[in-house]
Amino acid sequence: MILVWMIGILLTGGILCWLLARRNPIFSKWIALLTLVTDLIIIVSIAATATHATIAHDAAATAPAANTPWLIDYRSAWIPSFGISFHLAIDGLSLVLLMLTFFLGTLSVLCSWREVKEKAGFYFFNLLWTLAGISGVFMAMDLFLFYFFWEVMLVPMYFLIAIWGDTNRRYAAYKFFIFTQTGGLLMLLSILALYFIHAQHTGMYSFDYFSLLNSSPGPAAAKWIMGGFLIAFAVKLPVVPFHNWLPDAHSEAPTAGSLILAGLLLKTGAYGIIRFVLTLFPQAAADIAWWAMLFGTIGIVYGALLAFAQTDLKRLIAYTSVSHMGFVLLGIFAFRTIALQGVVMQLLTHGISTGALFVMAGMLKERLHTRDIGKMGGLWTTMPVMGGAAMLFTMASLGLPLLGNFIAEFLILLGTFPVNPTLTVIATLGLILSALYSLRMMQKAFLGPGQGQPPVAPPLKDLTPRELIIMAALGISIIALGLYPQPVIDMVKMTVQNLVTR
Amino acid sequence: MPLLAFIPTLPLLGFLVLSLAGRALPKKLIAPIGAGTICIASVITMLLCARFLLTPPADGAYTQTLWQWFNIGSLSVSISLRLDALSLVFVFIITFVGALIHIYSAAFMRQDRDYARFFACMNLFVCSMLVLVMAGNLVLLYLGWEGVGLCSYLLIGFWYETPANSNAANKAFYITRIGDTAMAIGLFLLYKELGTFTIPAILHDAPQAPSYNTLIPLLLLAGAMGKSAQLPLQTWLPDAMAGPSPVSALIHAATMVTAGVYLIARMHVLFQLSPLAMTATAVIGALTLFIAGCSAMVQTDIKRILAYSTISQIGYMFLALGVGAWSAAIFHFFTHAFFKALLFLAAGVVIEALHHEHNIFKMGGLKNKMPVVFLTFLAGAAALAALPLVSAGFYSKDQILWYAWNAANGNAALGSIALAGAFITSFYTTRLLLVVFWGESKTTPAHPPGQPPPIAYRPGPLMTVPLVILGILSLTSGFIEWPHNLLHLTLFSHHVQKTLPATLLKENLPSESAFQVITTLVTLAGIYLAYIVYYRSPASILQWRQSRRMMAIRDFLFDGWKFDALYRTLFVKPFVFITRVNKSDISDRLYNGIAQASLMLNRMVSLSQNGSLRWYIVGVLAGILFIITLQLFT
Amino acid sequence: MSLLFYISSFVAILATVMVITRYHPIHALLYLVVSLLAVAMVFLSLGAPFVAVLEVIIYAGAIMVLFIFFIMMLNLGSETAQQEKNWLQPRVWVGPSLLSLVLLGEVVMLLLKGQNIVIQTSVVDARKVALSLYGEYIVGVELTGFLLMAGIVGAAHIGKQKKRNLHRFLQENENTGTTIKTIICPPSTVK
Amino acid sequence: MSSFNGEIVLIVAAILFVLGLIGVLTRKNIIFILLSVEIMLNSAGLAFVAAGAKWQQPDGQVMFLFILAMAAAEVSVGLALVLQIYHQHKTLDVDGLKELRD
Repeated sequence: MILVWMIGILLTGGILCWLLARRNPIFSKWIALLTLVTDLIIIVSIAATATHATIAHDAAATAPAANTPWLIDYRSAWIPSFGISFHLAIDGLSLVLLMLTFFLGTLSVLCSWREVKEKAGFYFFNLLWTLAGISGVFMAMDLFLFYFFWEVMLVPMYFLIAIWGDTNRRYAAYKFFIFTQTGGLLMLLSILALYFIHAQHTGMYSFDYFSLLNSSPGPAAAKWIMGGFLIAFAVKLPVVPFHNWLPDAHSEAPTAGSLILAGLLLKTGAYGIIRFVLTLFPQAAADIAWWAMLFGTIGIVYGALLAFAQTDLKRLIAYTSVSHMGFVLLGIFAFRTIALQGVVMQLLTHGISTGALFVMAGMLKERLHTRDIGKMGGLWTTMPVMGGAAMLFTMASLGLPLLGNFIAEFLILLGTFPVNPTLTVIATLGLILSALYSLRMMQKAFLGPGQGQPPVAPPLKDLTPRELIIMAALGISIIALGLYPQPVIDMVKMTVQNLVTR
Repeated sequence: MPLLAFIPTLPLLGFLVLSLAGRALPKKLIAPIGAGTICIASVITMLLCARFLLTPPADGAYTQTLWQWFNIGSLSVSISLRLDALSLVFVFIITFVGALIHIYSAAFMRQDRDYARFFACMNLFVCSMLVLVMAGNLVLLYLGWEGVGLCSYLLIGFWYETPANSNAANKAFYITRIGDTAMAIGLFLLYKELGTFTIPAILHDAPQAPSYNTLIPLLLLAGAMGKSAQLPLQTWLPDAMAGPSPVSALIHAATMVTAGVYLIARMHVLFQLSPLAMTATAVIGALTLFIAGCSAMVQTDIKRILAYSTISQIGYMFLALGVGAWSAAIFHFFTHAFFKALLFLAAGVVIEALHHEHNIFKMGGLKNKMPVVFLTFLAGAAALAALPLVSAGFYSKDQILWYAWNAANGNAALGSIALAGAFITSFYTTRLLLVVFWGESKTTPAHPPGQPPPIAYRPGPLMTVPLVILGILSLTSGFIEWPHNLLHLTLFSHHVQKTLPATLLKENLPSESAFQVITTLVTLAGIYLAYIVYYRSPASILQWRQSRRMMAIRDFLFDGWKFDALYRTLFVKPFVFITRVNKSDISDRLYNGIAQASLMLNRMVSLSQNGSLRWYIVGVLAGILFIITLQLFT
Repeated sequence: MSLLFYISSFVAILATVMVITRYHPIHALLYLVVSLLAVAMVFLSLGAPFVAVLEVIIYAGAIMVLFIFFIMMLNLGSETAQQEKNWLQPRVWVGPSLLSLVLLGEVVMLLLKGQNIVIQTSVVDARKVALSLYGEYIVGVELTGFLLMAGIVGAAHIGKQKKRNLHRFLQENENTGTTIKTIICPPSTVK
Repeated sequence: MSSFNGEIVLIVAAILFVLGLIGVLTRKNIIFILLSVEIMLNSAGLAFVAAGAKWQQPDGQVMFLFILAMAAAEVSVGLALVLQIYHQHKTLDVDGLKELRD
C-alpha cells in the first residue's frame, strides 16, 4: 500500500500545486518540495528497513517463494474482466531507481526555484506528474499499468519542454514526443500480442508480469514481440540510431527538465530492458545479444565523437549521455553478474553526474544567457566554487576512479570482456574519447582567458547557497558511490542473480 | 599496521581542508596545512622505514585493509594498503622529496593568487601517488594511477588563463589516458585469466596461467609508457613544463613519471614470463633515452631541457627493467628523484629571478649572483652527467650501463645506445650549466622599482634549505650501493631484492673495471665537447653550427623528432575533421528526411484539393472507372 | 409497348444530348423538359404509371419551372449564351467526354456480360406503391419529409438575404487581407 | 403486357447518366451543372423503376419517389445558393469560385 501512497502523494501534490498557484505561486514551490521530500523519506525508510527476509506478499503463488528478490508487493483488481490489475511491486533494482528518482526529483524542484517565473503552478504540476509516471514505471508489475505510467511520464514532459523550453522548444518537444510515442505504440502492440498469445496458451487473460513470465511464445513470435519492447526501450535509452530526439530535447528543456530527462527518463529504458526484455524473452534476447552489444559500442563511440564536436554546452552533455548509455546496453546484454551490477551503478551514477552537469549548464545559462561554450571561458576565476564542482563532475563523466562512474564503467567492461573481447576493447577506447570531450568542455567553459562575461554586466555571482546545496548533494553522493558502492550492489544482488540464472 | 593508512590519509586531509575551506583560510595557515601534512607523513614513513629495516616483517610486507570496496560474487576488491621493500623506496621518495618540495613551494608560490588551490592539488597528488605505490590490488593501483593523472592535469594547467597551459594539460591527460586505457584492457585480461586483482595473488598465480602471458605485460607496458612518457607516448612531458616549477620537480621528474617504472617492477613476474615483453621494454627504454637525449641537446628552454632529460633518464630505467636489472632501475629512480627534483627547483629559482625568462641563452653569468643556487645546481648537474665517484648519478647509471651490456637479457646494441646516451647526457648537462651560469649576464636578476621583489631574487631559507638537502643527497645518496669491483657495499640492492629478483648475468664477463673506465671516458668526453663548443666556442665550430644542414637537424631535434607534427597529421587532424563534418549528426538527416518526405506528400495531396468542382468530379470518375475496370477484368 | 419504349428512349437520349450542348439556358431547359417527358413515357412503358405521372408533374412541371423562374430572375439571356459559347471550346469538353464515354463503355460491357434479363411488364399501380410507401417505407417517408422541410427552410433562409453576408472569416479577409491568418492562429504563436 | 430486354433499359439509363456526367464535367455555368445533375438523378430513377418493373414490385417506384423528393430539395437549396453566389460574385462560373481550397 505504501507504494500506492508514494505515487498518490505525487499526483495529488501536482494537482494541489496547480490549484493553489492561483492564490500564490510560492505555494506551489513549497508543495512540490514537500511532496518530494516526503516521498524521499518514505523510500529511504523502506530501503533502511527492507530486508529480504520480510517478504509477505501474495505474489508468492506465481513467483518462487524462497529466495525471491521482491520486497513489497501490492495488488488489487482494476479491470478484472480484461485481466488488468493494479499491481505494484518493488525489488532491489526498483528500490535503487526509486531512490534516485526522488533524490533527483527533489533537486529538480530546487533548481527550478528561481528559473520558472510564469505558470509556476502548471509547471510543478507537470514536474510532479512526470515523476509520478517515472516512479510508476519503476513499480508497475502489470504490463497494462506499465504502459499507462509510460504514457503518464511522457505527456507532462512534453509540456515541460514545449512551454518552458528554450528558443527552439516546439521542434524539440515534437521530436521528443514523436520518437518516444512511436516506440511506445510499438510496445503497446507487443504487450497486446503477448497478452493474446498468453491467453491462447493458457486460456487466462492477464496482463500480470508474473503470469506472463511463465508464458513462452514460440521463438519466432518471441523475437517479434521482443522487438517491439526493445525498440521502445532503445528509443528511451537511447541506442544510437534512435538517439536523435535526445540532444534536442535535452538542450531545449528547462534545467529541471534536462535533469529529469537525463537522470531518470533514460533510466526507464534501461530498466525496461532489464525488467521485461531479459526476463520475458530470455532466449530471444540471448539471440540478439551480439547485435545489441554492437549497437551499444557504436553508441559509445558515436556519442563521444558527436559530443566532442558540439559547441552548445547542453547539447554536448546530451551526447555524452548517448555515449554513457551505450555502456548500459553493452553491459546488459553481456548477461554477467559483474556487468549487470555495473549497469545498475551506471544508471545511478550517470543520473547523478550528468544531471549535475545539466544543472550546472542551467546555472551558467542563468548567468550568461548563452549555452555556447565558445562564448565562455575563464569562468573558474570568477566562480571558483562552481569551477571546482564542474571539475568534479567532469571527472566523474570521464570515469575517474574514486567517483561512482568509474566503478560502473569498470564493472561493465570487466564483466563484458570475457563475453566479447573485441567489442569491449573498442568500448574501452571510448574512455579515451570521453577524456577528449570532457576536458574540452572544461577547458572551453572554465579555463582559458576570461571572455564569457558580457561587456556591461554585473560581475558573475558564484553559487548561491541553494545552488550549493544542490551541488553538494550531488557531489557527495557521487563520491560516496565511488568509495563505497557495496550497499547498492547488495541491494540489487538478488535481482541480478535471478536474471543471470534465467 | 594501522600506521600505514595515515601516510596517504594525511595528505588527503590536507586536500580536503584546503579545497573546501581554502578560500576562507588566511594565507599564513595554508602553507603549514599543505606542507605540514606531508611532513608528518614523511616522518611516519621514516619511522616505518626504520622499523622495516630493523625488524623486517615475516612475509616481507606490512598490509592494512581499510574496507571492502566492492564485492560481487567472486570479484572482491578492497581498499587495502601494502608496503613491501619496493613500495617502501617509493613511499620514502614521495614523502621525503615531496615534503622538501612542499616546503620550497610554501615560499615559491606565496605571491600566487591561488595559493590554496596549489597546495590542495599538490596534497591530492601526494595522496594519489601514495595510494598508487601502496595499493594492495590493481584496481586500487589504477585509482591512484588515474588520480595522479588528474593532479598532473590540474597542476600543469594551474595557470589556466593562458590557453597554452590548459592545452598542455589536456595533451598530458589525453596521451596518458591512451596508456591508461591499454592498461585497463590489460587488467580485464588479467582478471579473465587469473580471476583476481590482488597483487600477491597475481604474482603467485601468474606462472600457472600460460595463456596471454605476452599480451598482458605488453598492455601493462603500454600503460607504463603513457605515464612515464616513453616512446611513442612521450610528447606530453615537454609541454607539461607549463606548470609551476615545483610541480615539474615533484610530478614530472621525481615521482609521477616513474609510476611506469613502479608498475613494471611491481608486475615483474608477468614480465619475466614473456621474453618479448622484456625485450620490448628494453628497446623502448633505449630508443627513448637516445631520442630524448638528442632533443635535450638543442633545446633552449631550461625546463624543456630538463624535461627531455627526464624522459631520457626514465628511458634508462626502462632499459634496466627490460634487461632484468630490477634493482638497478629502482636505484636509478632513487638517485634521479633527488637530483632531478633539485635541478627543477633550482631552475625555478633562476626563472623566477629573471622575470620568467625560460631561454637559457638569455641567462648567463649567474654564478656569482646566486651562489647557493649555483652550487646546488652544480651538484645536481654532476649527478645528472654521472660524474664519476663523487656523484650519486654515477653509481646508479654505471650499474645500468653495465647490465645493459652484460645482463642475461642485455646485449651490445642496447649497451652501446646506453653508452651513447651517457655521452649525450653529459654533453647537454654541461651545456646547460655553462650557458646559464658562466658567460656574461644577459638578463639581470633585478626587479622594476615600486613592485615587491620576486621571491627568488633573494631566496630565503624555506627555498634554500630544500635545495641544499637535495644537493647533498645528489652527491651522497649513491654511496649506499657500490659497484662490485670497487667496494662490496650493496645496501640498496640487498633491500630491494627482498621483493625483486636478482639480476642474472651472462657468463664470460669482460672486466668490469675496464668497462667503468670506458664509461668514465665517454662521460668526460661529453663534458669536454660541450666545454669546447659552448665555452671556448672557436670560430670554426660556430660556423659549422650555422650551416644549413646543421640547422635543419637542430630544428628536427628541437621539435622532439617531429613527433608532435606526426601525431597531428595522423590522429588529431583526421579526428577533428571527422567530428567537424559530423557535428550536426548525420543520422539526423534520416529522420528529417522522413519528416520532409511526409511533408512533401502532404503538399502533393493538398495540391489536388484546388477548389475546382469539376476536378473533384473527375477524381470521383477516375475512382469509379478504376473500380469498374477491376470488376471487368477480374 | 416495346416500340413506345424504344421511341421514347431515343427521344430522351436525343433531347438530353441537346440539353448538354445548348448555349442558351432556356433552350437547354426546354430540351430537358422534353427529355423528362420522354422518360415519363419510358416509365409508362415499364408499367409504372404512377411515377410517370409524378415525373411529368413534379420534374417537368415543378422543378423545371423553378429553373425557368430562376433564369428569368437572373435575366440570363443572349449574353450568357455568348459566354457559354466562348467557354465551350473542344479542348474543354473532349477530355471529360472521352473519359465519360469510357465509363459508359465499361458499364455497357458489364451489363452485357450478365445473362439476359427479360422484363415482363405488368402495371404496378399507385395503390400498391402507396401501400408500400406507407407500410414498410414509412420511416423513409418521414425522413424525406424532414429533408423537404430542411430544403424549404434552407432555401428560404439563403434566398432571403439580400445584403452582402459573408462568413466572418471571409469578411475579415476582405477587409484587411491578412487578418485571416491571425484568426486561424492566435497571435501568440505567430513567429 | 409486353416483355423486353432488361439490359436495354439499363443501358438507356446508363447513357442518360453519362450524358449528365458529361454535362457536369464540361460546363462551367452553374445552371447547366445543376441541370446535368438533374439528368443524372433522373437516370438513376429510371434504373430503379426498371428494377422494380423486373420484379413487379413497388419498391423501385418508392425509391424513385425518394429521389424525386431529394431532387426537389436539392434544387431549391441549390438555386438559392446560386442566387446568393450570383449576387456576391456577379458570375456563375464555377472556376471563378475556388474558395473551397485549403
